[in-house]
Amino acid sequence: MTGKNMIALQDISVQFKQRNESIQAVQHVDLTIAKGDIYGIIGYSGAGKSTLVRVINLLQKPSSGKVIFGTQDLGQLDAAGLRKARRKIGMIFQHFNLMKSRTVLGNVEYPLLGLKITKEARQQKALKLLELVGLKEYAAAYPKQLSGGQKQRVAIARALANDPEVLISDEATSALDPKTTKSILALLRQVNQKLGITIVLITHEMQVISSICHNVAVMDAGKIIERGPVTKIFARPQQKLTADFVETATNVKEALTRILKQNSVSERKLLIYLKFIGNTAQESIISSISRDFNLDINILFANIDQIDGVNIGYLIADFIGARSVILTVTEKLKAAGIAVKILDNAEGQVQL
Amino acid sequence: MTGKNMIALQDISVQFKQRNESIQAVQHVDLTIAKGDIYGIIGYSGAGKSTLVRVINLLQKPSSGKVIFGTQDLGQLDAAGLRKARRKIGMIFQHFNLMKSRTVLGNVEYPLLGLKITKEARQQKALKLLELVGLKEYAAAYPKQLSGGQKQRVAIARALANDPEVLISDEATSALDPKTTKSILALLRQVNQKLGITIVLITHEMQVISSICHNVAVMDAGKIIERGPVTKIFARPQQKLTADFVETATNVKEALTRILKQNSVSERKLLIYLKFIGNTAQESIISSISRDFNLDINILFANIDQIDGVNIGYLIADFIGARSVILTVTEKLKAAGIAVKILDNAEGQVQL
Amino acid sequence: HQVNSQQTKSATITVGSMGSDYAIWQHIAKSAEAKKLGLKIKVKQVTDGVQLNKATAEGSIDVNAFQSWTYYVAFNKQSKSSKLAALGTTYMEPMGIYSKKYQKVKDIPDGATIAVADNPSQQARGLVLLQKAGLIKLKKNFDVALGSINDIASNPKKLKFKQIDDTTGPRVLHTVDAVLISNTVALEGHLHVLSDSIYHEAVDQSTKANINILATAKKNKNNENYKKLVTLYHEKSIQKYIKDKYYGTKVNVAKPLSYIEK
Amino acid sequence: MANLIPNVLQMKAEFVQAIWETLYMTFAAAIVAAILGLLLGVALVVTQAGGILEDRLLYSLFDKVTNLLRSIPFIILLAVISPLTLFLVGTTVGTTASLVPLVIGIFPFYARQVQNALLDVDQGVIEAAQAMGSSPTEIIFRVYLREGLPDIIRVSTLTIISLIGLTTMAGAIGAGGLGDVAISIGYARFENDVTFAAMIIILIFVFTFQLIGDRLAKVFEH
Amino acid sequence: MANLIPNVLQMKAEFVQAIWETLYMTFAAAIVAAILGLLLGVALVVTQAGGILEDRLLYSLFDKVTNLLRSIPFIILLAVISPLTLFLVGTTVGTTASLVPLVIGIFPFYARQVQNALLDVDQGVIEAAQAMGSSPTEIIFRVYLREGLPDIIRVSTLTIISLIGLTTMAGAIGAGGLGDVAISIGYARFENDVTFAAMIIILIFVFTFQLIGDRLAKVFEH
Ligand SMILES: Nc1ncnc2c1ncn2[C@@H]1O[C@H](COP(=O)(O)OP(=O)(O)OP(=O)(O)O)[C@@H](O)[C@H]1O
Ligand SMILES: Nc1ncnc2c1ncn2[C@@H]1O[C@H](COP(=O)(O)OP(=O)(O)OP(=O)(O)O)[C@@H](O)[C@H]1O
Ligand SMILES: [Mg+2]
Ligand SMILES: [Mg+2]
Repeated sequence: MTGKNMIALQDISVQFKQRNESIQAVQHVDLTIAKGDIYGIIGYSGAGKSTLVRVINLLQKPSSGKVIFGTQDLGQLDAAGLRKARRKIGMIFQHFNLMKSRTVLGNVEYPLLGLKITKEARQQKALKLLELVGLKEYAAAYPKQLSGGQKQRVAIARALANDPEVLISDEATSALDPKTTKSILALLRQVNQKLGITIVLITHEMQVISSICHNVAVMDAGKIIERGPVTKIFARPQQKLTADFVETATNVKEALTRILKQNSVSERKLLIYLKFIGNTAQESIISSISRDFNLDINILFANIDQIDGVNIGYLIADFIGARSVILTVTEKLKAAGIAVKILDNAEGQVQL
Repeated sequence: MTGKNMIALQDISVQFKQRNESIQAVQHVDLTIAKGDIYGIIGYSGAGKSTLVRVINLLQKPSSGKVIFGTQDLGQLDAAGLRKARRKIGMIFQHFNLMKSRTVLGNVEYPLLGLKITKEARQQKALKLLELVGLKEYAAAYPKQLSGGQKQRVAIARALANDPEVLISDEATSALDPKTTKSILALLRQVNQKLGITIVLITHEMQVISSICHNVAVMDAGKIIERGPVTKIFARPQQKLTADFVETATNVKEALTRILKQNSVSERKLLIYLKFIGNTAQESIISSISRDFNLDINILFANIDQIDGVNIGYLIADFIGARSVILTVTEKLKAAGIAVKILDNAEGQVQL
Repeated sequence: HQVNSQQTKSATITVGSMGSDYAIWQHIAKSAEAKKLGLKIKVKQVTDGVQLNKATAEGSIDVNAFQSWTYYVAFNKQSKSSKLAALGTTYMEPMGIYSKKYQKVKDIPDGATIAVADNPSQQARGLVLLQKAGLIKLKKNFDVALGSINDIASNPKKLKFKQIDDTTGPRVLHTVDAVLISNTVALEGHLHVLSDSIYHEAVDQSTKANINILATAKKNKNNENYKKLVTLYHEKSIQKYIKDKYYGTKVNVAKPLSYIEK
Repeated sequence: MANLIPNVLQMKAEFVQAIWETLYMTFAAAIVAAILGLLLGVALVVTQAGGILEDRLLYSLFDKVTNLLRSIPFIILLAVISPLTLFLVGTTVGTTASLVPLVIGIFPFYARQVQNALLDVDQGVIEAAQAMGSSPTEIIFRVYLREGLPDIIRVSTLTIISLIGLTTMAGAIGAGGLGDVAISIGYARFENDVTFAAMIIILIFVFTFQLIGDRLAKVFEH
Repeated sequence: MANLIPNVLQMKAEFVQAIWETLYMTFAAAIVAAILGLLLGVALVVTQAGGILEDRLLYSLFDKVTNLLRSIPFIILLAVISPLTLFLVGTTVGTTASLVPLVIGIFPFYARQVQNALLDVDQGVIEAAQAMGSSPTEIIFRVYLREGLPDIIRVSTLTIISLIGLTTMAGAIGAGGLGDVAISIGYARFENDVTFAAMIIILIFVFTFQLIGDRLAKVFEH
């Protein structure tokens, strides 16, 4: 992140009129995306994500608000100027949107057709891009002959043909299976790192956010209800909706419900939920406390992983030992910056 | 599982003829599904999963092989007999396949239209089913007005209208977001437990298998390459493809690649990969060994959860202490039935 | 100078026609007599009479040969801008009342269905013939060019009329009680007016308005080459051909136009 | 008024009759053609490759017959169909006689349109119905015709407008109607106001059918 | 042979000429109608709601004009269009003169078909082209017409077959052609073999066009 702004949406609202009613698809959204960032936008269906990103290149004219791209106010440009600006913003879609009448090469060449370069130069460039996405040998194939993941790679190559500064991905992996999704995300990460392209990425899957984004905005009913660095959002979601998304990515809540149902009560046992963020996870907490305090720690659920370079861990475990000792330990853990919650056995929801 | 067979596919092959070539979509598949089971079929796109399950109710006539449903050989039935048998096999689809010209109630009533019952009785039954899937208040709505998850609930209610013995779900959750997927899977689990309906479930997401199925078959290029109880498959995948699926569900391989890249070599440190299955996970291994052997165990990655009632855990940790002690510990762990692998620091792939 | 241009133009004369007339003019075009007169004739079939007259009036067709005097008069009366001029008479042919069911006009029962042409001059002519046969009475001021079934004064037999495209006359013959068919059409349908009709027009002074003519655009009224067509039509060998081919139903009329006009 | 349309005013009765004749031809032919067209259209859909009663031979037969009938120009049909007309309605002239060529001229066209409309019915829904044990007849009536209804209404509108066009040619065999008034009175007698008035009435019919069709289609589109 | 088709054999020259006339009318009218129809069809697609050059007023105008022209029965068009014909081709009768009513009779129909074909072009692809900075002209030529090509070929086949049907009526204004042979010779003279032979040739044309169209559409459908 260089700190320089690539995109700034200022007080954007979008209203759709349908028959009698009008829908506020986007409501007073401010959003600034720094150059070189990978910025995720997450939200359930109908939240207004697509509408919002379509505002970035004015495919959707906002009812009010300003779109600043680099230093240009896109709303002030004439048609030709806007088209020129759009070439700097590549876009990939859920359903690929390739032209079935053109070969893979032809599709990647498409954005270059208007330019004053020779056919050879154009094909050369398209081939280089196909090489980048690993599909050089499919140049002469038609989209119909490709798998979903391959089609999306072609779409990415096409979006890169104009040497864009920004790449917008609208649910580009939602139609793909998990394995293909990973390979597409890896390609996007590579594009971001090698070519320095800013990426705006829409999804409804938190796994996608956690595996590639630096920053994330959570949308609900046309508004951004929470935003910030991915690690922070994962660690301390402020909104219920955000917490829901985090939970589906970590399985914590589901595990908790199950464990609470199965757990047996005992004098010498306490069910404890721990959440570590950052370096604390590296410090062998479990082993050191079990050794130092002579506790048995029985791990019932654990999810410890790295998100955007930061370790984040969730752990549910039975601490077995004298109750007083266990309570001392929890204090010690809290002091070390770990979130600790003692779970009593009451059936039903426990707010984490 | 009662042990009684509900469905038996015997040496099923399906061949499609297209222009000049012919495609072997399913090749010599034998598959037995017990009454009351939830049986998952997983495989990548084009593996032949849909073709195989469409053989179960003879929507797809097999080129060769027998389909035994309960005690009937479906291939021997006449058209009317087959239709009667089909009513005992409910089916739900990825794209819901609701009739847009009928209300929600009308859709659920549809399978009952041919029966000799009064209109009231029919509507009563449909309403009861809508209640079961939690959509009673939407009875008069049209499918267009529903969200994806709601549509799938209507489809489930419709599939249950004939009091089927088997419910086939062909990627019923693939078009839904993760949260909705969970609620649909919970509904299927409920249908299985409350109504005792056998479920055959196709998916390409291992998470779906792990969260609901008892048994699973892995398909590749028209063949079942591996099958068995879900826990067993998760614990000890025999085929590369199966291992791949398990990995996408657990993130182990990705984490490993990252850790190997970041790991620093040291005399007193050994990077170790552990896999626990079943009760071993319950035995506070980590805490007891760190205590007994005075080791620091620094957990870098953990994924410990329950699959189909059995604990399965993956753990990557730095064991810090005297090398000889660590090696003793690993032996002790192995003796306790835990898979242990000492990871040397060689860059690149480590076969788990 | 003007003669010159007329001569160059005389190279080819386009004659527009239809039905049996079309066949006759095709024969004439190929005849030795035409060559002798130095006429090159091209024949074109146009089955819509109005279009044929319009095309003639504005010059797309040089001369047309299909209409009766009454049709010509009606056209000139109704058409505001483009007018025609008659070049000369050709023949007269009787219209007939045909029936498959009845041998005589008086056999036609009450309430019978009669098919008449849907184009004005043929319809008017047919109605006059029906009056002559004693089946109906027409209004006093009946227009022989444009009169229609609305101008019937009395219809004692309560005959029903069906208006049809006159070329389909022979086709509907066996499904209605009687059909009025002009001879041009009847010949096409292999009907012989003198033997097959149950009643037909007399070819005399009283029906002279039905004489067929050659017509051209008003401005070409005096074109010598066009006038030669009239002469050509009445050549002996041509007449023999027509007589043989059409059993003498096309009665040759070689009279000056003044004969009809008065 | 009398200056603008002198002839039309004198012909009120003819116009009323012509309107009736046109409406009679249109509706009577439409009803018969609708039945035949629906039958043939459904037959085409269910017998074609992947259809619920797939039958290559039958499909190829239906398909060929449809193409054949569609290729016969109406004006020729009007001319050559008369033996059949005679057999069916006992006469070859008049409004009723025109129904035979009208029906034959329009129903193969309608069948094709119905086929296209039914092909748009979601294949998945058909499969779901099969999986629920519906018989072919049930699928035709409860799924195809019901799910396809808005589209069927749309193609019916289109077809009825084409049919009005055909009725204007039926004057040749004595069927009367507005087309005949426009041509054999308005045109042949140079009464341009009559032609114009007849055309306006035809246009009103066309736009009315279009409007009703659009409305109906919307009602059934949930 | 001579017994079966006695009249046809005597009329070889007429048939050859009629075939040329029909082909001339069909192709010449098709070329002009194709240009006009493509223009109007594209105009309808781009100006309609959600189109790349959305313009309610223009769309409503194009739409109304198309409907209006489509509602005029061809037989009436043939009768009343002659002043325009005279203005455009200098004559009102003959094969060339028939091109004017043929074009006017068919191009609005073609425009509608083109519109439908282009509406089937994936909206997402259009949006992608817009996102890539393509101008409306580029989108029309590089996306709509190219992606829609197989469908455009299909509707062109359909249209050319309808056009052949129209040419059979053009005999009324002296255009000749197979329809005229079938009717004014075959039908009027009870020479059934002539009618039959003319119809067979028309059918051969129809099936040939259908075959070529199907093949071409397949070639361009990747
Ligand atoms: N062109 C349009 N006309 C009317 N309403 C629209 C239009 N586009 C979107 N909407 C409405 O605006 C709201 C936001 O839609 P949007 O497509 O931006 O949501 P989304 O977050 O992208 O959802 P999804 O995950 O389903 O793609 C929805 O209520 C939608 O119905
Ligand atoms: N009707 C058909 N005609 C020809 N080939 C077919 C047909 N149906 C399926 N196939 C082919 O059979 C193979 C198996 O297809 P199938 O739909 O069963 O796969 P799948 O595992 O369900 O894939 P997906 O996850 O994409 O649904 C594929 O190669 C497919 O192309
Ligand atoms: Mg969206
Ligand atoms: Mg499938």
